[in-house]
Amino acid sequence: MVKLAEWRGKDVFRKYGVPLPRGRVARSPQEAEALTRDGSVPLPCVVKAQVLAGGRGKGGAVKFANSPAEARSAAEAILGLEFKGERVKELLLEEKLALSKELYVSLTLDRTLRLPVLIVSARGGVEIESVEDAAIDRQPVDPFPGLTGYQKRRAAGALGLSGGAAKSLDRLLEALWKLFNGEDAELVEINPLALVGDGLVALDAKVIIEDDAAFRHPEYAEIRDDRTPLEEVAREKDIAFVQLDGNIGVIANGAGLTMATLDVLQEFGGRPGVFLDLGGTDDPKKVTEAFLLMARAQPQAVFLNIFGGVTRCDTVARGLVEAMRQVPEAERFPLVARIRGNNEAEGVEILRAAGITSIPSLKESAQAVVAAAGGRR
Amino acid sequence: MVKLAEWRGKDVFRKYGVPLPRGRVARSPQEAEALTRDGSVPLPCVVKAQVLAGGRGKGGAVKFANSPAEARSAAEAILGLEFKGERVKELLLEEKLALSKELYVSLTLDRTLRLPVLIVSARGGVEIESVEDAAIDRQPVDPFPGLTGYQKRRAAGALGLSGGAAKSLDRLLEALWKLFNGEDAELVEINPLALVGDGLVALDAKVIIEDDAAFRHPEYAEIRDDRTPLEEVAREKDIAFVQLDGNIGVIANGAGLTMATLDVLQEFGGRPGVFLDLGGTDDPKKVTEAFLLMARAQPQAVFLNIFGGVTRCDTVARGLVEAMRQVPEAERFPLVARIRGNNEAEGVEILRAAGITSIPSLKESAQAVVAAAGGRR
Amino acid sequence: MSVLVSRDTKVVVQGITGHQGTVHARQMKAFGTAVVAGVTPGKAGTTVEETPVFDSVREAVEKTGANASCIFVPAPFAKDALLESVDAGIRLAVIVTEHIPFHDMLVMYHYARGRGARIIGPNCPGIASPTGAKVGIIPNVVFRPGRVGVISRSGTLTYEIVNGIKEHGLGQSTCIGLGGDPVVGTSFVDALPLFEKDPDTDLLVLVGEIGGTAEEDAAEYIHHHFSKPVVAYIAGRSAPEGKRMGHAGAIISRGKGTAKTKVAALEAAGAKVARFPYEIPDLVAGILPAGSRS
Amino acid sequence: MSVLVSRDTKVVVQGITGHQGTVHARQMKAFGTAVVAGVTPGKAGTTVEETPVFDSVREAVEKTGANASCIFVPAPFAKDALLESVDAGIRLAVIVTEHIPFHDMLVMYHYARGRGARIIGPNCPGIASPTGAKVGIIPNVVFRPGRVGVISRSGTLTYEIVNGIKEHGLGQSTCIGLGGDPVVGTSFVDALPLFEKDPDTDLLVLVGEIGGTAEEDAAEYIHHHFSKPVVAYIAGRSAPEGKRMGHAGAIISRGKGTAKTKVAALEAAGAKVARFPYEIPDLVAGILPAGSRS
Repeated sequence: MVKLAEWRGKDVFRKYGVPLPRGRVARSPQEAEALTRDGSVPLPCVVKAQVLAGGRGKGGAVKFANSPAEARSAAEAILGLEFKGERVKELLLEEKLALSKELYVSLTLDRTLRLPVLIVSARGGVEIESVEDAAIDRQPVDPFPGLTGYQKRRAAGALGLSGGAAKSLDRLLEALWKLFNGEDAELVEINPLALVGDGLVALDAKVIIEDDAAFRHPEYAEIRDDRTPLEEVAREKDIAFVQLDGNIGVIANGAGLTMATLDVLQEFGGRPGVFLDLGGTDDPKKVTEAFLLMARAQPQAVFLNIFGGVTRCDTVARGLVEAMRQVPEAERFPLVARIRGNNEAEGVEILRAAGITSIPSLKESAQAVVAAAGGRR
Repeated sequence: MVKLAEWRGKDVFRKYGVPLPRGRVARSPQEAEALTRDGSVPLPCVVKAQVLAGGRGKGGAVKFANSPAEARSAAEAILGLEFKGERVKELLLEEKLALSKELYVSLTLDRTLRLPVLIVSARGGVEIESVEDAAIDRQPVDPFPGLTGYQKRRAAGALGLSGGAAKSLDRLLEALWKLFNGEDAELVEINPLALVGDGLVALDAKVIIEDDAAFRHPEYAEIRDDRTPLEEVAREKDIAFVQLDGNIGVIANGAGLTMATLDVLQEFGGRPGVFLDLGGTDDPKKVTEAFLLMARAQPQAVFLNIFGGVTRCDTVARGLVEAMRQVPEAERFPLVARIRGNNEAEGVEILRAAGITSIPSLKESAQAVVAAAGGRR
Repeated sequence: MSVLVSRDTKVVVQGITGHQGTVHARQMKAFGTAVVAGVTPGKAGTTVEETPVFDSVREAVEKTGANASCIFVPAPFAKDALLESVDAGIRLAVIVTEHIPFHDMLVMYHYARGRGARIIGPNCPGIASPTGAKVGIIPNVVFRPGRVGVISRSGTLTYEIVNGIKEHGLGQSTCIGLGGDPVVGTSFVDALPLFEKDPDTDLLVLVGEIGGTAEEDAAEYIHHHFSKPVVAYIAGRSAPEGKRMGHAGAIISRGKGTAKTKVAALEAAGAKVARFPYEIPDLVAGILPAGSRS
Repeated sequence: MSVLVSRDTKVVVQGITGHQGTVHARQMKAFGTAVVAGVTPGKAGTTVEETPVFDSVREAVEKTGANASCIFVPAPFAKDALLESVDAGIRLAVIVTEHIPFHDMLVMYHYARGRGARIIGPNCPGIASPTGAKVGIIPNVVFRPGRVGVISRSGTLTYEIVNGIKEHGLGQSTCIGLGGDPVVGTSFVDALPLFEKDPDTDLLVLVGEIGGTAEEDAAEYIHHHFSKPVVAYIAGRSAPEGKRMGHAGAIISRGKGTAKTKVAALEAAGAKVARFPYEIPDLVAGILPAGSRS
């Protein structure tokens, strides 16, 4: 999932013709001052931290400026802030518009209906979760034939728009629908969407692009969420890797089994730290790499829980044995293994030959690893 | 139905990225010579009459030229020719390509399936009707999801293309599909589609745009089939008007009833000349205009056959009476009227008051008008 | 009983505030049809001759229980109107509007079909049953209850023929004017099974035209699946061969589409084919069992 | 009898010449499934371990009578592969491929549905019935004929649980791994009626995960329409709350989607909910009528 920062989202909006305030990105107070001084950004303007988290306004990450000097000092105040875990490195400066209404519009997926859904509310400018259902209008949109005229009319009605403003909404919704499909978006959200005169202007932009569609969108390849160095290595090797604050490393295959493993560990008082989903592989090298990665995270004990399907037990056993050979003395960790399923007998035998016992019961193996990590927390 | 001349069709092709030979339009021998002399059209080239009818090659409307002088004399020979009723006013000069195959590709509507159909044949360069069914591959294409990859693969197989040529076909078919939909085409046809090296080039272009979609395509408003002056007047007044070579004018409402009327007239030896379909109207003025138009075509007798639905009998009667008042003495014609259906009694009474008798029987009224026009041919 | 429409049919007229919509809503009511609502965006709360007008079909359906739609909106907006009615749960939509681009109609047809909704038309006179209801614009005066079904690609020619049946002392069960556009929601082949299983229809009159292959397809269907007597008429026997739609069109129709091929196909399927419209009533009367004259 | 697959299932493997395709075609055959054809464009005329390979699904269906497809082709081509199989008349397609963009899956789902075809998956282990056939990749070793149905959003966790049922001396009627992608061809709610009417299933095990509202929807369905006992398990009770998909996602799920809401909904619907996978076999054994153990 590629979440675009506001200014990047607005670049995409621009491509599809969504009306925007005039604005520019600044990465230093000097730049903020210069952009307002030379008229690139009209005054008065708003200075917004480019972070992915919501609630910037309340959090002091949005300020107003009436002069280049004010723009500079606003930039100084915001740049470098740590906002909900993100460091502010970029600002968006935009003209402040005289608006008469703040609305909400989004397109996202309804998994139950298996349809995109258009969500609008006349109560924009606030967190939409806080708005009661009755004030929110949702319409599923069929990919064939796409957003229809009557759906746009209904949205206009729900937003209390008519005349020129309704026409402006028609164009905006058509643009969002094209964007949602053309960019393989999971979410396109405008909050607030401002009514300025009888035209609509997107004051904010939230765009999330689906990762699975990356092959169609090389343009988003460079924009990624922040990752820890280990997470980055894992990503390169196509291993799902998550770091929590516990002390037990978990290597499993498949998201469901990984989650179930964490559930069981927790039941017995274990604290999962790193967990790592091998996915489906029958390459012992990938298994070895997973263990080497795990070793670098320095867990107090490691739980290998594999149910062999595509990933066969003998493959895992071979990869594990090779990893144990490669892990430096200093990084060694206690290991509890449980390998079941396809080629279980071969895998168990390979481990046994290397001095590792596979415990077939999930319950018993989980208890063993909690003990190895130092017992209940 | 707007049939585009080859060069106009190729302009549309260019817009969608269909590969074309380099070429230019010439409207005089001088221009033809200049275009080949300055290299705008590479030599050797082909000089093609821009007429809508097929069979230009056999008909002497296509010539080859190896030099500017030859281009000039080819242009002199073709311009001004009358080809299947069309005067040649424009030429398309195009480079002559070294091709290894001539193929056929088209997209049109299959009314029974209610789907567009992709038709391909490896036997291009000849009239496709003359190719046996077994050598023609047809695939219906669903508007949702559109032309699929596997359909393109099948088309490539039917055309005997692989490798780079198959990739070229993929792009070409995608372009034609977009064109077919984007331009509201009834037909997109390339014959021949040439294989040059391992790329495909459209040597001809036949594009027909649907009239009913004119509201989406103002760009085609000026391109119209040749019409007689009377047909042009009728078109402006939204009256369907066809001129044949008989002597009985027919005014009816609805295509089916008009055709049935012609069938009956012919049965009794009449020769329909102008026929004119009022369509649905309840404006007496339109009826009057239709009659005035009919008068200008100078029929020997006129048969008015109306079944009143949207077009009510009293409306028609009023329009007719007014027309009779306005038609100049010199243009008067014998009239047989038959008005049935909605408001029949009122209509019949209005006609009676003006001295016109409505004959309720289709058979008898048809016989009457044939007699009025001078009897059986 | 009748085909598709009945006394339970409740019609919403889309585009009721336009001239045609108003006139034909009135005519449908005069026929005895329950016209329960009209729709014109922006006109909610008004009435047209006592019929309430709504902004959307959804509201009309929710408030009035409308279950059929008659669409008069101009061609550029007809696609949207149809999609709206289907999404509102309407399962029978008669589209009177003419000049709808066939590319739009392709979308409309497949969308409706995928949701179990039937379109009649576009550019058609609609459907009427003297003992049921009328959705469309066929003149009320041509009807008389009876046991003859009529399906036709024509407009006024249908009225002519239906009226001829009435004047001959016979009556109709249900009459459907399918429209003659390149893409129609209901074709002969789609309509035939409805009449096959309609207990009120003893004989079917099929009115075709030159062009396309709908009549040949109908003949094929009749031959294999239709057990009731059929009287047919094909308009355009004397018409000059029209300009074909390029060579591709010829490939699609491959030696079909003329009056000759249609008449031959229908006769081969056992239909009596009239040469002229006025021959139809006699042919019908000659076949119809004496007990089923009305 | 079993659900969706049987001894009459004839599988075409799309992407059979790839590594996964070859391996799992072999496994399906070892299970006893009739794998009658493979498809890889450009490889027509070859065989993969005696299974004939064709250029297109249409050919495969024409020549071998294949009636189910198992799709292994890479994500960028999966949409095309599915559309091809549906157009060739396949009415059950198991899509093993992972990482298919959900926008593609929307097209695939609605296209298949409109033509009466069922998709299982994508990114799923597929379906298997010990007395019927296997279409997919669930390890053969976990099965034993019996009367417990299993539906699951997970992959390996399904194997774990199905295996646990076997090791407890019980057996399965049919097991379906639905896949956990945002858009799946068959959801719990779609699968439940199949097991309700399957005479070979006495009890259903439902394996869910946190995220989405599929389990809450299933609970609703079970409450109103499902008469057989249900044992459920929800993975992810201990997982930290994942990053939500913006605010719009919250609007859609509105207080659903956590392990707590899922467990509560299922319990309210009468299901026994296991806290851990290894509790499932005991719960099943405690409910299952003694006579229906295998």
